[in-house]
Amino acid sequence: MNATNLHLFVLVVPLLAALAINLLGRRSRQWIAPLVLGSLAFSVFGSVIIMARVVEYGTLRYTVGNWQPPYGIELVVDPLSALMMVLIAVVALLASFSSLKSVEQELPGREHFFFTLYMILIVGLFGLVLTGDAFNLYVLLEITSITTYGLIAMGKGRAALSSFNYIIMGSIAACFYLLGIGYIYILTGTLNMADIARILPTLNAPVATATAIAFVLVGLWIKMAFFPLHSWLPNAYSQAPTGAGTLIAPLMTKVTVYLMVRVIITMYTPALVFTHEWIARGVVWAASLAIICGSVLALGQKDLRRMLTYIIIAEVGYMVGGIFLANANGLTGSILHIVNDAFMTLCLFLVVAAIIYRQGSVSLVSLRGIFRRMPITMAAFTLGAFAMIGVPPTCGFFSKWYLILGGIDGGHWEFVVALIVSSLINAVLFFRIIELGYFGSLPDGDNQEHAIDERREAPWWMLSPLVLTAVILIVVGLSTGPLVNNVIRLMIPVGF
Amino acid sequence: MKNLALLATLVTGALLLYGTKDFPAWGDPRDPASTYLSPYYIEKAIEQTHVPNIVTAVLGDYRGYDTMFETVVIYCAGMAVLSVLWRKKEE
Amino acid sequence: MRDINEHTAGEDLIIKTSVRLMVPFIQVFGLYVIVHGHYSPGGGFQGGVILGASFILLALAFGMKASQEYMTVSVNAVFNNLGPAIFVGVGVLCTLFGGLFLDYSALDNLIPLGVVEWRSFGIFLVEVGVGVAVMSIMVLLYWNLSSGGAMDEGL
Amino acid sequence: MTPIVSIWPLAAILVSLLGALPIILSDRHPNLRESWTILIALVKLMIVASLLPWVLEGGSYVFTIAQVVPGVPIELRVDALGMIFALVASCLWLFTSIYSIGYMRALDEHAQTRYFASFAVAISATIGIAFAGNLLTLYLFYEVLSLSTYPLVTHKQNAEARTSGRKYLTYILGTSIGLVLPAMLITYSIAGTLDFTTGGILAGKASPEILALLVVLFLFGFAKAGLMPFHGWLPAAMVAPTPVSSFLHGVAVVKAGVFAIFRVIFHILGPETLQSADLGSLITYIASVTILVASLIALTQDSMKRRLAYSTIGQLAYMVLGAGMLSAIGMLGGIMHLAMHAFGKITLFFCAGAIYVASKKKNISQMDGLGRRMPITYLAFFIGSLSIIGMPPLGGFISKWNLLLGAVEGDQLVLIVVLLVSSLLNAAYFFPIVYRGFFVPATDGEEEGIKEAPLFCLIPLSVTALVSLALFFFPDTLLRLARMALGS
Amino acid sequence: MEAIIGEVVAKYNYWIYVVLMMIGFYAMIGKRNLVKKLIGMNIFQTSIILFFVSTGVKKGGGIPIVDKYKALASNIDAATIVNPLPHVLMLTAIVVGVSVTGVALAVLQRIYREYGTLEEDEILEKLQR
Repeated sequence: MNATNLHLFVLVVPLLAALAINLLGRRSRQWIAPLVLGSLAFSVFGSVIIMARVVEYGTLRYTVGNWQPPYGIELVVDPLSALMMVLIAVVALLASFSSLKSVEQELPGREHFFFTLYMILIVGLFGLVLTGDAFNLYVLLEITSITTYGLIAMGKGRAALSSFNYIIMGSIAACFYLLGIGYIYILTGTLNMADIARILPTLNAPVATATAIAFVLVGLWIKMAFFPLHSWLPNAYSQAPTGAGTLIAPLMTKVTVYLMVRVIITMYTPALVFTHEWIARGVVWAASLAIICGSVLALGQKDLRRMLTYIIIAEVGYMVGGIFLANANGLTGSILHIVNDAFMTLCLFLVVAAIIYRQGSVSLVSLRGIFRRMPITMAAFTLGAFAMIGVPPTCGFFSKWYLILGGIDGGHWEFVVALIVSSLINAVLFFRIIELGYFGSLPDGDNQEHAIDERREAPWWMLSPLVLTAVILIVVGLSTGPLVNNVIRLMIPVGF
Repeated sequence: MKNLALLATLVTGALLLYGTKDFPAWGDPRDPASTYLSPYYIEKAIEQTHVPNIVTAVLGDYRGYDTMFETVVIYCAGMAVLSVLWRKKEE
Repeated sequence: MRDINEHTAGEDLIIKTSVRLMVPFIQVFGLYVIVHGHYSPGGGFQGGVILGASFILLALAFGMKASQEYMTVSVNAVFNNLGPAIFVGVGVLCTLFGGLFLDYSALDNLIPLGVVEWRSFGIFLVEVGVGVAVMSIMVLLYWNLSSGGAMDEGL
Repeated sequence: MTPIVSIWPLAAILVSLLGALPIILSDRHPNLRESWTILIALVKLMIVASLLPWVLEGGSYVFTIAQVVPGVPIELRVDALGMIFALVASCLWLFTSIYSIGYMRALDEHAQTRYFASFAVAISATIGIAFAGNLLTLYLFYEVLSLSTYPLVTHKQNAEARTSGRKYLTYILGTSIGLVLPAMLITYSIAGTLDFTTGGILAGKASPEILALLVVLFLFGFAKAGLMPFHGWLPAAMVAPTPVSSFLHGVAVVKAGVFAIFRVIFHILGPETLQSADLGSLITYIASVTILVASLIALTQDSMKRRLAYSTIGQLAYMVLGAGMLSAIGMLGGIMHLAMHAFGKITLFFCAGAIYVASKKKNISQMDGLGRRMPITYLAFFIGSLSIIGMPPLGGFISKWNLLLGAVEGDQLVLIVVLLVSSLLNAAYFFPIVYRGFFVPATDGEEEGIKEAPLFCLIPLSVTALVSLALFFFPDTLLRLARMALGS
Repeated sequence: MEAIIGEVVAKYNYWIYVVLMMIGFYAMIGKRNLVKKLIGMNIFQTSIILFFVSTGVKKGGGIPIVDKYKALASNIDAATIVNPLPHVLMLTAIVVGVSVTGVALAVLQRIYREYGTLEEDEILEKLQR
């Protein structure tokens, strides 16, 4: 096995592991944990190597089946996709530790199904960031969708209904994307992204091109729950099994945002997408609305996990808006925020998983005095909250920095205001919870009967990844400079 | 609600039709789709793979990566259905 | 159990006989479609679906239990995983013999048949993988959906 | 002189940050825990002092922690201005730790470990603010300070603590995110840097309107300086244990706000730039209003600590006023007052705490005749109040004298009046306390049990009182540092 | 006018697929019955399949299966054979559609188990209570 195929093995090893889990997991669940952790550890290892090589030798192009593109399917690993590979691998590994515990508690007897889908979802995400072919992207999009439908529908109660809504919305999204690709194919006769980027500007077909771009973007927006199209997300994410939430919530929307960046930068050149200034301006306005509405809706929630899902919607607004600012700072901010937000969300959802594992509910009332019961968990939660609010030196601050700067450069003051307001609202949101957990039930408090104040910290399987993630939040924040200069800057197209 | 849906549908359809304005006429052998990639497949596929059924050749080899994930998709579907409908075996 | 089957399944003699007569031919035809996909319309999916259909027909006529005597649940589970495994395995094999992923010509280093012949044969291998997967999954889908996951009787 | 790259500034910050760990670990053993605290305080003071000589020679230390944003690393730089603040803070932290041992034990408070740990974090954030090399770094430590003081403010964990904790965060976080952050980003996008450079980084780059906007955003954004109308958190924060009020809300936190405003006016906006845009008067007027109103409110307060709090608000406005004069002498006065007021005010708070420990009394109206019971405390209180009022022979005189000179030099009649009137008001709200203490006889015999507070409390307050006396006679070092800070 | 008619006639395949697409799309977002939504989804996917396959058409093009030895002897004129690529893509799309439908049906069964109905309104009012 030579290193030229390494990036494919990052993807193939978890795939084979998924098959093995399904076969052996039926016999005994002893097999599951080693297979999951082993294959994901390999992926982390491999993707880090790929990252190093890409940063050193530049973009890595690979054609499956050794057919020269555009005839065969091309895989492109440029700095951005390498970064995403590392991100996905690390997040998946950390999340899987906690998932193993919570699934064991929530879905006894179904673990092997769960983790088969879980691993294939990760495989699909890897494939999405690797591929350089428009249609292959559609297939992988469907893989991630189907696995997600399954994972969500495994939850209790309303989960099935939420999953069905997600199926409908997801299918619409995928179909729109496919239509857009079809238009592109009729116009250019090719499906290879680089090829499309080469041919598209030479054509004289403004209307069809615009339609194609529009449909692809709308499709992706539905999948990432961009503001007016977000209705499916909160139910789906908050009713999924806890173990699924810890993986889906950090990765799905972020990877979709990455796809949008990829499509805008690599497939349609920015010149084409940002031809009409008023469209970009409109999208930024929509993003600002998304941020405000997401945060305000989060204020109304009575349950920590639902609150987080609305915050995710607001964060999507950050990233989309940053991209459509159409300037270097905004784009840098968005790409940086993909990484940061993945880790922030992971941190908070790991906390949710830990609390649910111990006391079964994360409704705000049940969080009274939680600091005394689970001090370490809540310390990590506090750090994650600071990152969401954007307190330096946690990573959340720096992406916000770039985004606001981009807003100032582009003269999009509505976006700047939205970002600052949402930071303030986040502060309110999280300090409300920190206060509840810190003060517990006061004498004037309503419920006296819950007096379980002895320490019941989550098992270390859930605790160690949590603490690690909390540390990562600060490490990533302090290494923003190198990250931007060595990776993200290389992705900024010359037009910016 | 219904009217909104109807409106959305009509807008989408109108957009799609408007988009076809720049397309070449249907079945025109000179349109890019049939002049850019497909000739290569049609002319080279057989000597490169010895498979007279060009569709099979492209499916299995040139775009084999797609087909692999396609298999994975249907596999996922099976597993998803199993796990969704799974229920404790009573009796 | 059985009597429920008798009642739920079509106990009509004509159905049973005709199914019993048809199934072997259907299965042979399915295999033919998979194998002959190189030379005529067909291939893994089409053949797989036909094979799956034959088992579904059995389940319709004789009840699910009966069909599970022809393909037991555990065998079906093995097939589910076998299909993708064949496909991915071929791809990995290619890399192990110094080619790129899914570059069947690399397998020439394993058994020298000639590069182009190997491409043709590699396509056949993956088609078989696809066929196995599609067949077993189709059956699985039918079993589950028709019995609400209980996988015993049903229609 | 070229700055020396040195890790000691970082060490000065980390010593107490990492020091929080052993404090937490020795939860079960109070003596061990408090000896850790004292040890850390000593080490920190020594490190800071060891940096002093080179700074006195006009040199400076730099250390870059991380590259984050192009042109704006997270960087520490030790210069004269920062040195003054760091010296005052680390020196007073030593006294405060000794004092809090006495205080906390005398009242045996709960959760003392959390108390000492967050205290350690807070002080390292304070030093970080003092040594910050650019606005981003300063902002970073400013936020850390706000968050690490939250557990201290809400120490009691009752309903009152919760409401005042809310108020505290709303004011401090709200202003820093809502006002300072945009101002900082606007500055960055105009100037392309945020380094503290003498004469400012905006010279000739920004229009007067932008400058005015920035001045307002920064002045009110750094709400820890308590400029009205963003002063409400300070009286509310008085629910905290007295050592917290005395150190954080007499010295560290509030001075951090003022220090940040100094940094912005001297090294970001630049006095000349403001002068040319003629914005000095804007700052001075905002400050004067705060001075007068705060002093007047202080007169009406009966609770000892609230009265001190309002006096603090007034005194902080003095420093802003000095900076706003934009004349060398005025700014000198402002900087000097930062140090002088620190010693004076901490003495007063210590005394208030000592009185509370000894007699459980919070309100001035109940303190008749206490001076006879606890003469040392009351003497110290007297000295402290004299210093705040600005009478010779006490440190406060020097700074206020300079402020007055600045006002005269800039012949701004209004400011002269403001200064004189408010000094009278200061006297008017301090002397009654002393008078009641010594000359109004105790109402009835219920004073019998009361004697001086424990030594742990008594020693620090007398020392600080003596220091503020000494600063009148030997202010040279401070003056020299202040002059260097102004680059003259 | 002639221009428009000529346009329409020249591209009537697109009109057909768009009409189908609109039917499916409306069913997906407009209907209140979950099964109807699912059927709409299938119509939508079918319309897209039609659309793609129709793009492969060439006037006078034969099926993309040729005699191996003839082909090896003399290479083929691409204009005589329809474009195979859309067919390949649509094979994939069909399988994807089938898979999604399967999962959706399973989820529908769960919903029915849960609420005893597949009418969205009734489910929602059950949830209110």
